[in-house]
Amino acid sequence: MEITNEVLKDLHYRMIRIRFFEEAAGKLFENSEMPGFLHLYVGEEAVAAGVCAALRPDDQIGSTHRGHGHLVGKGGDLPKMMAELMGKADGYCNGKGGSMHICDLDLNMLGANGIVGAGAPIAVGAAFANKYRGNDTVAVVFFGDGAVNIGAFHEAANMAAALQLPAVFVCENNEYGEYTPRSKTMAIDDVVDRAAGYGMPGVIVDGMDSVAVYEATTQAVARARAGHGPSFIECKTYRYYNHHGVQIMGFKYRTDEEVDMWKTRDCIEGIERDMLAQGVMTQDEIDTIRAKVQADVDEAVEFGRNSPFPDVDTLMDDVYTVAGANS
Amino acid sequence: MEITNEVLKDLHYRMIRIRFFEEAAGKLFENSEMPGFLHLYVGEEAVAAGVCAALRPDDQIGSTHRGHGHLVGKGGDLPKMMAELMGKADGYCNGKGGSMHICDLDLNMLGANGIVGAGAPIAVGAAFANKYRGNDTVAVVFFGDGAVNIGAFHEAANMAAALQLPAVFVCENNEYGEYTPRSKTMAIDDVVDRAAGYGMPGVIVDGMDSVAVYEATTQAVARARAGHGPSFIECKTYRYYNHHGVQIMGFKYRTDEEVDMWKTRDCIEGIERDMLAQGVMTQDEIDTIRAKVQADVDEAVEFGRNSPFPDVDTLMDDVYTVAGANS
Amino acid sequence: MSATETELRELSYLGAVNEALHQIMAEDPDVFCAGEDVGASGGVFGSFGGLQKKYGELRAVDTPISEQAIVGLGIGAAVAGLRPVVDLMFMDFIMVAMDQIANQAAKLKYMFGGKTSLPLTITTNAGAGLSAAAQHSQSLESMLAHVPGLKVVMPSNPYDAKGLLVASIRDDNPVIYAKTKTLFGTKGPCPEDLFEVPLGVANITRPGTDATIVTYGRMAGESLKAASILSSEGVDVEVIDLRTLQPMDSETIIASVKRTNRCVVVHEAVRFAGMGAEIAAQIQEEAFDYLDAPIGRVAAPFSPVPFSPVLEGAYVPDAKRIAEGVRAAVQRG
Amino acid sequence: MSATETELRELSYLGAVNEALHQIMAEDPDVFCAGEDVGASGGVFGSFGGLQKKYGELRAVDTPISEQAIVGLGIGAAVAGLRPVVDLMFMDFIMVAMDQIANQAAKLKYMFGGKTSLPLTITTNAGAGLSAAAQHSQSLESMLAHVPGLKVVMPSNPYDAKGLLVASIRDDNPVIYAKTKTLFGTKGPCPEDLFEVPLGVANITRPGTDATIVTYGRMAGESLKAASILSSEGVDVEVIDLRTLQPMDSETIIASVKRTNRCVVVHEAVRFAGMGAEIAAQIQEEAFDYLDAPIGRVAAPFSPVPFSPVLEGAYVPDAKRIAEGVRAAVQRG
Ligand SMILES: Cc1ncc(C[n+]2csc(CCOP(=O)(O)OP(=O)(O)O)c2C)c(N)n1
Ligand SMILES: Cc1ncc(C[n+]2csc(CCOP(=O)(O)OP(=O)(O)O)c2C)c(N)n1
Ligand SMILES: [Mg+2]
Ligand SMILES: [Mg+2]
Repeated sequence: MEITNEVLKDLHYRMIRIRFFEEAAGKLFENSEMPGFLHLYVGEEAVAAGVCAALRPDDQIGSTHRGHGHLVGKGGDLPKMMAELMGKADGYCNGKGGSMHICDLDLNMLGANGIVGAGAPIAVGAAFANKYRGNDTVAVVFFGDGAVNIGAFHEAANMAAALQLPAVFVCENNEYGEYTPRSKTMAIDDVVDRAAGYGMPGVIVDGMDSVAVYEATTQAVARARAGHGPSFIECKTYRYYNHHGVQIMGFKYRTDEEVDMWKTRDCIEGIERDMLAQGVMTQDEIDTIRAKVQADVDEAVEFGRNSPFPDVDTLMDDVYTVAGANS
Repeated sequence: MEITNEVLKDLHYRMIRIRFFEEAAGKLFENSEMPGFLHLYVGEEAVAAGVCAALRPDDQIGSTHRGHGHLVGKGGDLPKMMAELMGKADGYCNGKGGSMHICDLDLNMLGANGIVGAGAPIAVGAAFANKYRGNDTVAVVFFGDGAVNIGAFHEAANMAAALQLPAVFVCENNEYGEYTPRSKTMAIDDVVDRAAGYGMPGVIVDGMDSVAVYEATTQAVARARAGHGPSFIECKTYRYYNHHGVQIMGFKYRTDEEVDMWKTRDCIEGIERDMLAQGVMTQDEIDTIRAKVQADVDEAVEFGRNSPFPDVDTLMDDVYTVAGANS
Repeated sequence: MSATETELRELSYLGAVNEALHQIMAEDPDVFCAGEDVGASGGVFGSFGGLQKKYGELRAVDTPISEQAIVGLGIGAAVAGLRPVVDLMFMDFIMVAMDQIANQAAKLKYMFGGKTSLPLTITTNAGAGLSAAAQHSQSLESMLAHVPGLKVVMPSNPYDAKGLLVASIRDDNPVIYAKTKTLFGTKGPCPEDLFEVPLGVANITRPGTDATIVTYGRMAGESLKAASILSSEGVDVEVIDLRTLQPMDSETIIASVKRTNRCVVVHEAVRFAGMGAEIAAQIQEEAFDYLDAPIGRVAAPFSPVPFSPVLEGAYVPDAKRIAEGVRAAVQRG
Repeated sequence: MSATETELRELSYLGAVNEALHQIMAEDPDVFCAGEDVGASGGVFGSFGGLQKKYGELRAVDTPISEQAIVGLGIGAAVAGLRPVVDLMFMDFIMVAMDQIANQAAKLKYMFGGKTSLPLTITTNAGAGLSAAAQHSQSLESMLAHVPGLKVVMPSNPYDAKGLLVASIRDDNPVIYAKTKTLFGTKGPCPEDLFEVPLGVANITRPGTDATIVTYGRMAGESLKAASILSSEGVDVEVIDLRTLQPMDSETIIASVKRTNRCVVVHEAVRFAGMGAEIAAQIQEEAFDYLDAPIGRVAAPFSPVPFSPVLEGAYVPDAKRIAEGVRAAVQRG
């Protein structure tokens, strides 16, 4: 598969957009400007970027508790995201959802989800709608290595296979569920070993390499569009920060060596090295893009800061859709 | 593996005990002497018999909605069973449980279960208790091909593998879940294809052949006893009667040819043919056993008929265990 | 019901449900049904009969035994703009899919700041009376009515069964539509055309002056029977069939109790923390000065549903016990 | 609490829970803990801290993310004679395992005709206040208290947190033991030795004559604050901390209301079909002639829990709103 320069630049852009957004969110969180739980995507950017770059705008993505990366990857609006994470009125969800429920249905990002595995059946429902309508839209299901052990994931994967739905299952295997290593919760070497049991093709890709993720996704999506049913992609990746927040947990469940080893394989450094080597971008061009994205993120932070808290009178809005007044 | 004459006779005895019990229950049901839902095991006797013959009394079995065969196979008391199915006071559960909740904890049969798949996590809990106590007792989990698609089953299988528990997963694959063929609900050829995904060894056996089931179970149980964790056995089998009741559903979801084909492979006829050919039993001996079991079943029916309905005053008994008054 | 209904043809409760599905699927191509045995076999109780034959495998879908994924299928399809009807065979099985129902379907709209509607109907079958024991006989409506974002509907007769199902499917919110198993065969008048019984509007099925019975589902019929018994004793009872538990038509209840000054709530579910508790709490809040007696509750005792017909018969409330409950309220000074 | 307790050392709510686990595991080799992150890391909130180090991997088990199998593990082990403590990190996640809890654990004994006991404790964490949004902030106790066979416990202070946990683990029935997240750091007197606070016995935390507040969990403290506010206005409020919702200590409630003649029920859960409904219904049933005002309810409004601190603050009841509720009851003629 030929990877054009445009694709490389696109992947790079998506990744730094996620990285800078997440770093800024982490700072706000540590600075107590952001309430609640925050599950940062830093380290895993190649997955969201590689997948989303292979999708069309009408393709849907189902997400997880670690969902900012997915939304940024799909083109999310940074100011609206930042405002939402800060619980502000101008946020994507008017301050009602926060980090764990951030969504943009116009971008076909079906929402982060606070319940592990619960996003999978919902994304499969979107895949069903695509098949029902006879269009060639595809739904991608993101989930962690821990989520693979929960019933909802299993039912969703089997449902997609049984009904031959246009879905792609993307496992973000970062080898931990919170503070518990995968070896304690599974007796298999690779998560993808489960794919055959659903009757889906499955591949392992380097989840620190956005190009590899992009290629695998492109193939899986083509298969789904052609009506040949779902596939499974296991991305071996790693989160740099803690399960939630930045460095807030006392219990040391990973060695420094392990974290450092993964950082040497950083997805952004990697693609920048490759692009420089191949002459796709110059260091100046990279710096310019970085500066622009950083400015966008800074602006998003300011937007979030300046946005008012929601009016208390909105508390009871949107519990139900009122007939004739559907938003 | 050498199969002794005693084992053959034992398997045969367990199977006719199940068959005659179930045929009698079916008649009572059609005769409106038995209330509620009745899921008959007829046709699948080789599975319960083959598994239970390979177990020790202290080994536990977890069961399903189609649980009579499992309890009879484990040595269940026929009069108490029949009384329970008829809702009588002398039944196993004092008339409170009926067909879908019949159990004998003294025989380590942990109860039929009305919720598909829900028995699996419970049986895995029993397996955990065995490991916890450091004994070499094994828990067997029975489930249907339909149950493999429900979350509870999946979580239980993975839990057993992750914690390396002494469990054996026995799938009774009769190719239907109620009126829906397996091909509509799974995209795999054999249910056992899921075993590898849990990190368990898996085998397919002829579920109409009690010897084959016995051999596979013996191996899996030995593995579990030795502390090497769970295994998966797929038994290809068939139910002769309808999903529930005997012939009560109007919708024809299986062809007569299919049913007849499976009946030519009947597990009881098969073992009798083999035993006669090998000189293990004479026709007279077989007839004597059959007559004895039929007499036992008839007696159970009479016991059930003569047992009184439970006293209405017992309605609120046993909702809770009262301290000091634990039964 | 209006006077003209005496001219309507009779239909069974289950027939009314099936007719509603056929007609609404003909009208709206975005409506589809999915669930275990919903397709080829037409559903274990027959309510989906004929749909797959008429509308094909994509509009009457046989699914795996996967209650969570069945509800999720409905949620995702609804967010994508379809109008799914997904089936959970027994109300007890709602427990298996409770996360998708209570944490997902009910909350998505709110968590998303209103940015979606969720036109999802979940059909199921409630109640005891078939000797189906503790896991196939429950009435769990109070759990569901406690969840903001859900609507909960329990029709008591063929007319309502049809009209409420149409309204549920056309509603833009997740609705739990719970039929009562023991009512499947009961017949009653029901229009042939597609019509709605609006959600949230109770039905005074018998006007009366001496006491109010508030009820729904199977107990609506038993309560009318109790009202006749009491009528022969000179007690004139008003019977309110709620039809919808969430939203609840509190106005109709309160107005009635302000007239009759006495009230008994009747349901098949367990009494403790059942709907009767909420209804009683509301009445004493809103009509405290009108009450001549405590609001009574006739409901199931605090135990799982027993299997044996004898025990089950003692477990489920009936006209006799309802009449006793009303007598206690009426006789109180 | 007795007078001697002033001499007790102070312990945090979470510390009390952890101490109870350490001590009961030392005492009874059949007790073990299992759940996500329960082992090596000591639980996400630390309540299982140090157990695996002391008792090993089989007695403080790290499990997969599999709430159904976690509860099932507890059920099977309990039937086999052990005394499991299984953890579901957030009360919201109970929805994921609701079948195992409500259809299995709660009903097994009854369905089996009494032939087993089920000494299972399910620990979890309830309540809003951490900006954790709609799926990590719920108080779902009324759903659980509606299920025959379950017991439901919600401690409000370190003393009760320890004593009720010990009683829950020693109880032969399935018990849902729900801590309140916002109370974790609060300190209070707590004995060092192993002791029980019996299940089903309410605690009158403040005697009073003018009105009764019935409450539990986080709202127990807020209610005491409200009582001080009201005291300065000359209103003397009695506060009852239920501690256990199932079984409920109705006697203590009724006796109190018969003395004070006015009552407000306070909880963090949504009002509609919440515990307040059951409590109000019982009081008007049992103390109708003693009531001088309707029983009030102060509870969350009918919406999911919002994320933004401002909205969440308006959502969760506090001392001010409780005081208003009591004033309304007291001022009524
Ligand atoms: C049903 C459920 N159980 C537990 C949790 C708590 N929890 C949140 S994230 C998480 C770990 C998820 O691990 P994984 O799926 O690997 O995703 P990762 O965090 O590694 O991206 C857990 C246990 C939850 N949110 N939902
Ligand atoms: C959670 C749940 N969903 C649906 C049902 C209804 N039901 C009872 S048995 C059954 C089919 C089970 O199929 P399988 O597991 O293959 O077992 P078999 O009946 O073939 O022995 C279904 C769908 C149920 N009891 N529980
Ligand atoms: Mg992970
Ligand atoms: Mg089957």
